Amino acid sequence: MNNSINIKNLKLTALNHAVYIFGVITIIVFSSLSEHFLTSTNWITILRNSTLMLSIGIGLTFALIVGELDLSVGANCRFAASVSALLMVNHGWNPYLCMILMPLLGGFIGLINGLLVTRVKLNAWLVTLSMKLALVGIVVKLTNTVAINMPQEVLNFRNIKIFGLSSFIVFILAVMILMQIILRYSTFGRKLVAVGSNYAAAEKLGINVKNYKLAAFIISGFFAGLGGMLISVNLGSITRELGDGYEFTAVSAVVLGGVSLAGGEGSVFPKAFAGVLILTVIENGLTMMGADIYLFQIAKALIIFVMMYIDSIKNKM
Amino acid sequence: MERRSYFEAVNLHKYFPGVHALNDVTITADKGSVLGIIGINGAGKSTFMNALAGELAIDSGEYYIGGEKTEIRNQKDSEKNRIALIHQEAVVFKDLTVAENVFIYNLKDYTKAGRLQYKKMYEDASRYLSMIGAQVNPRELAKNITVGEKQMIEIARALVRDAEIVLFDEPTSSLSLEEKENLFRIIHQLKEQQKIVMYITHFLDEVLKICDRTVVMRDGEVTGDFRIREVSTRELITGIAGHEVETVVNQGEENEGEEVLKIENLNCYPAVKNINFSVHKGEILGLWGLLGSGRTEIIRSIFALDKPDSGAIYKRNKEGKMLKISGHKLLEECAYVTEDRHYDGLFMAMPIWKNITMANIRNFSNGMMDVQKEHEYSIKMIEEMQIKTPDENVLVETLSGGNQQKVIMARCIGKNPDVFFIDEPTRGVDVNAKSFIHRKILELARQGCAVVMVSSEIEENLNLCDRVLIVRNGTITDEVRKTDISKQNLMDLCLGIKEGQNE
Amino acid sequence: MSIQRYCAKKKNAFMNRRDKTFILASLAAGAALLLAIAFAKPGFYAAKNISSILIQCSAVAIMAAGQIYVMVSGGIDLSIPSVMMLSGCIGALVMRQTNNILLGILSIMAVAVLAGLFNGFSVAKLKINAFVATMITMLVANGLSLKVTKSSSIPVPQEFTGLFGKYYGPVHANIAVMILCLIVLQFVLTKTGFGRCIYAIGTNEKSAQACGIRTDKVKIQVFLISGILSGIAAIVLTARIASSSLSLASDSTSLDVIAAAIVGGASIKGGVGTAVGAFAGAFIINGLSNLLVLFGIDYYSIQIIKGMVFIFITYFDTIRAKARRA
Amino acid sequence: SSADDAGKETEPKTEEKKTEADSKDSASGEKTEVTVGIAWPSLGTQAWSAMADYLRWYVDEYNEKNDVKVKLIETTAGDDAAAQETQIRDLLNQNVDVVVSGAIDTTAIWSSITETHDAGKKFISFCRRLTPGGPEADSTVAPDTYDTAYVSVDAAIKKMIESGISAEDIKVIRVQGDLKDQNAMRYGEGCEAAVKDNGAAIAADIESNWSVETVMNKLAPTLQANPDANLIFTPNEDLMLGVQSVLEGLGKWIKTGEEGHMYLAAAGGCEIGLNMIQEGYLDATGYENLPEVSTNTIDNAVKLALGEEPGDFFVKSEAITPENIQPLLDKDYFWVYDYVKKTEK
Ligand SMILES: Nc1ncnc2c1ncn2[C@@H]1O[C@H](COP(=O)(O)OP(=O)(O)OP(=O)(O)O)[C@@H](O)[C@H]1O
Ligand SMILES: Nc1ncnc2c1ncn2[C@@H]1O[C@H](COP(=O)(O)OP(=O)(O)OP(=O)(O)O)[C@@H](O)[C@H]1O
Ligand SMILES: [Mg+2]
Ligand SMILES: [Mg+2]
Repeated sequence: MNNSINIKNLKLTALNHAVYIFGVITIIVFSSLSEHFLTSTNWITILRNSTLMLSIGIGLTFALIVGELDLSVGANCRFAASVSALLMVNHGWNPYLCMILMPLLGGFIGLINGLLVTRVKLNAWLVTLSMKLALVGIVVKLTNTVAINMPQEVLNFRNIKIFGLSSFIVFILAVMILMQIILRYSTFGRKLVAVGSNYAAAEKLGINVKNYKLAAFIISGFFAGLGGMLISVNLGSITRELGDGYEFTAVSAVVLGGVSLAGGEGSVFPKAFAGVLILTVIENGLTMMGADIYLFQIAKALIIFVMMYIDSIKNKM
Repeated sequence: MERRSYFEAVNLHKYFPGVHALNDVTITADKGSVLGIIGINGAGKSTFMNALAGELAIDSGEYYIGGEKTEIRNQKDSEKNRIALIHQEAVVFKDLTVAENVFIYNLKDYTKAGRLQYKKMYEDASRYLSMIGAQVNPRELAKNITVGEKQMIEIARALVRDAEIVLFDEPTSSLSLEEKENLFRIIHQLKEQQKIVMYITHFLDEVLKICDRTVVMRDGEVTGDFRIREVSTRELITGIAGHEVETVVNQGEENEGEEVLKIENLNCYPAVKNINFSVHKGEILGLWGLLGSGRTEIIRSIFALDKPDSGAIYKRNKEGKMLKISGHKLLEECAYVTEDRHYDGLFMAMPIWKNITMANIRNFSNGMMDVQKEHEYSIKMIEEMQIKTPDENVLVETLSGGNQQKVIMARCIGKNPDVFFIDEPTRGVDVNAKSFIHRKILELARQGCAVVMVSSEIEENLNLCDRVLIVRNGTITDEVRKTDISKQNLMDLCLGIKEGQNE
Repeated sequence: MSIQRYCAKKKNAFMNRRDKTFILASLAAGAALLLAIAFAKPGFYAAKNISSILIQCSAVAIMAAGQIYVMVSGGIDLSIPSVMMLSGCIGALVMRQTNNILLGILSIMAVAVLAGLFNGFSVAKLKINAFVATMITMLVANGLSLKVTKSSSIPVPQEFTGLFGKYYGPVHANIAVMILCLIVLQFVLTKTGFGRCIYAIGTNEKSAQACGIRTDKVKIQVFLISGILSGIAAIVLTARIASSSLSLASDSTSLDVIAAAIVGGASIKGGVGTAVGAFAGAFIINGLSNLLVLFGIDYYSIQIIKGMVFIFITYFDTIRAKARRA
Repeated sequence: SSADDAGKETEPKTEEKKTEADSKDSASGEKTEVTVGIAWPSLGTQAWSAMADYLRWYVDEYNEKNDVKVKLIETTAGDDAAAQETQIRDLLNQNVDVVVSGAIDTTAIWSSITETHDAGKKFISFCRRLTPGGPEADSTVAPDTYDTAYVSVDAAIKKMIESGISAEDIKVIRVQGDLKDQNAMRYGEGCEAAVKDNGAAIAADIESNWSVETVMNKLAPTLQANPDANLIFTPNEDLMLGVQSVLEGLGKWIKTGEEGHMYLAAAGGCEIGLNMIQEGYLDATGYENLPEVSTNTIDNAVKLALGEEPGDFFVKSEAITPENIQPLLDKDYFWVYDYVKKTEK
């Protein structure tokens, strides 16, 4: 009797950290399957590949914390990046200015989303979905689907190394910590959590719920734009498939990490970060093992499934 | 006009669609006094307090505080006037810590260089919490604390704001005895600090105990104003209900009907341990214990709403055989009134009639739902239960707390079950409805239904139960037969005072 | 003012002046638009064109109806189009191998049912979040379709096309199937006890459980229905275009189906929506595209306009939600 | 019969699109105007929008020079085969003479071809070879993606062998465009054939979904797992940008002829690729003359409408390498530069 309770206790503790445990297991499996997996070069690659999704994931975490989903992040990322890139390449604007413009443009789109959701009181899914359609349409009209190459000034960021990592990787990691501090240790962040964990209550207590929701949408848009900025450094060009389906990848990543879709629960670090990292690791490991390209998706999906299943066991107990 | 009292609300009007919720309400209160506000369900008590708290705006009327005319249109106004409301359902944020919940209004004060000073915040929170005698860890997340502790958060919030006028909306309906005593002590403190306290409740003994004066409301109007020293419970009851209300008592003989339900070795970690009992036909079985003793959890694990670790349930089927039955199946066959109507009771966004028929959809459908029949039935139940509402199409979320409770009772009674589980049958309902519900329960039992009742009101156990099981720390420690049921006995047993009852 | 009158006025207060003007203005604008179209592009109203729109929206409407069932129960199913594609591909393969239509249809339905059960089981029993669970199914279904078709498209036999992809008199088989599905689904959802249970679960799952509704069973059934509808959509679609391939569902179809459901009045939060709404949503989306194409507007501008119109339409929904609350 | 009542109903509809003036004489009934209905799969890539633009420009040019006027009605299906099917029906309802369609699904298009023929109209398959076994298009005009990939990879491998790498040591990483896109798959097949014919081997496949970012994400681990890979093929030049990013990160973005150079082959012949060739990073690309596809399509459409049988037309590809690019540049041979000039105006 007592014994079984102890086991159950142990199980619960384990399950609470299931994602991390599973992440570690995945890493062990991959490293035993490929000697190239557990090398510093590969881990730099993994970090580097995760920057874009990490940026989008940070923003999305804020939207999810207030209990809303932003489906326009992918398109927004592409929009902000393309428009700024066009300005800098075709209209000769200052490249540094345009880099800063990317997150701002993203934030602006977020503002529109947020206003439509909070002020006109529209359904967030449809607003952001419509925004996605509209943004993709606009981008295609503007760029004529031609890839835009970044000027050298932008690419230079790649070569600035800090602790042996490219500057943009360090940058996003620093921003991640900053956002986590804001979420965890600032009035603003705490009120966002309050709004997400009990909307009606927040309204009752006279917290300006609308503005907090609006802010979350702006942040989500801002980080989508920032993702555009990172990819333009990382990739050196803005191409036409950028942003396609990111909303789903990003949602699955942060949910995998433990951010709740229902609002209130979640963190940028470690949760969103862990989710993004695990997803990147899975992708990296599978590629390294040379998984059959036809089965790649299936393998990835099944791994996510197992993880979500383990994670859900604790809800049933 | 000269203002005689420190606080005066004059000629308030508030209309909701189809309801005149406040009709020319004038209420005054003095500093250093406790004002009770009582009345039947849907009288407009909560509406009055919500208006004061700025959560809804009145349509017309005036407020005078300290002789000055003030506007209260929103929460900001209310905060400016130092008014704090402790809600009927505690308003907390489940994903924030207790301390953050307490200081949710003043997080800014704890910010230094954009960063929250948690150390200071936790210290202050413990100070405020210990001031009101609450033993809560300020670092705990609010989703992990009990209902009573949540209420303490709200009270602490009022203290933090240094409120002049403190409003309580049915604070005791989910508090333990200890917590209740504590609350009364706090109210006394507030009174001594020359604050104004207004207090809504359906428990008249509480009114007599802590209030100096009480107003009685009915259908949006103030119909009475009593000085406590000059009034008796009886007068108050007639004041509220408009007529005498009889106390319903189970007069029946101790009967030994056949066993209909048997629970064996039920375990559900951590709250439920080794539960064995059986229920007989026509019997009202009470589960009595302190708040948090795990009574709700026992019922939930019987129905497998919390997945039990081990245990078996047997139920007598139509042929009279005791057969093993799964929790889900049992739940399908019985009726279950849940403890928390918001969380797992009502369908707030649905109209009353759908709520009333939801538990026994099968009775209203033969392939197709018989909507006509549903409406007729709901109207009948609304009349019978005296649910105060314009019509049956009103959304349940607009009903007053007590009326919502009546809707749940109506739903379960309508199912005509052979086993009936009730968790807190009369939480938040007025004297009238309480006696009606009691009568209904008795009637069901007399018809052969086995009733399992969890009630935190000791009178309810005394008056209704044929047998009481004492629950302590998630196990059944004792059984009290009808002849032995007395207030003293139950209290002693649940506290574990009597010898030999401990595990 | 008398109380009665005041209350009566209050009862209508959900529609404030702004909303009222908005509704009137947009009704007027809508009427003017429809009239203008009649002059500018009378072809839009031609029976042929309307029937063409109906044919085109049939598969989306059927899938959106499945989506609405799931959404009413408080979930979401991202996998519908992918399951449609997978079952269509497998069905076509089976038909090519065996030359037996019945076997083909059976295998389409078998795949769809399996996928639906898997979704339902993951959500109801394993308690995996619906968004994630169905996304997993979506990925797996996409991957499997890729695997089984090896990227080629598979023709389906003539008889099959003849059965589900041709006109019967003036009515195309696709339209007939769609209407039949919608009637049945609408009836089940709004008129039966089962439908009531779905709404109950979407409104408050915990309460529904306490009412003795077997929420997990109902949820599995709901996902099963959405799976079956994916299968029906697959039949309709493969018959119409006479082949099965990975292009049955593009990446955006999943969002199209969700958009149709939301435009048709369903809510992500659960508890509202009707099957007929799915049809309305699908029809509006396809009709709009058709109209804009008639005006010679290019695809990407259409996307932009579509986005704006969606937002416009949801505003009606907001007003309706206010009305429901009052 | 369906064609008849389509004609009646759509009478007012004939004044579609473009110029009002043209439509007036079309009512006379003589074949002075050919209406061409085009069902694009989607115009989301530079190649497709370029072909669309060239087609439109060519029509303008054509109408100026010839008595027979061409009128275009365009639709885009957004990569949705079912939408394309209805759109083609819509086009037939608008009484076009010739349907031009870039089939999204080369089997699904059969039913549309049948329908077109039933209506007594002609069908041109644009940029796609249809799946054999069903009704055939009256004419197919397309670049040959198989060929494009073949010549490019072939040129690159030949060059490697020349520089002393033995054929068995050539290990190719093949990037696949989109496994759902049959034209894209044919690039892959072309690459594979060229590799096999030269006795080399494919070391690994990367599925990219046409996404540069995916290439970037997957290439690094693939390279680590296959350290001996020495040739990378991408089925378009945009994807080379992802390759560039990864190679730069590994310090392997080195010009041809220098120590540590990674051999690269692509397909397309657009700006990015041509620049890379000029700079000496890219070893070969297969040049697709897309404007030729467009002009031939219109020519064939008119011929078909007037009752001739023009047959099929496949645009041949050729390999562009650092060695042969300069003379071609001098000749203004590449359409991209022309296109950029035209669209910038
Ligand atoms: N938002 C609302 N919309 C419509 N009617 C409402 C709304 N809120 C309250 N009412 C109605 O106003 C009346 C007064 O409700 P109120 O909550 O003040 O009652 P109460 O006295 O607190 O009752 P209880 O003792 O049951 O809590 C009720 O008839 C209720 O139905
Ligand atoms: N042994 C225990 N260990 C951990 N938590 C417990 C334990 N017993 C009870 N709890 C928690 O305490 C809270 C209060 O318990 P609960 O409401 O079940 O008590 P109860 O006896 O049903 O009281 P009432 O019905 O009067 O509210 C619940 O959140 C429950 O999870
Ligand atoms: Mg109340
Ligand atoms: Mg309880």
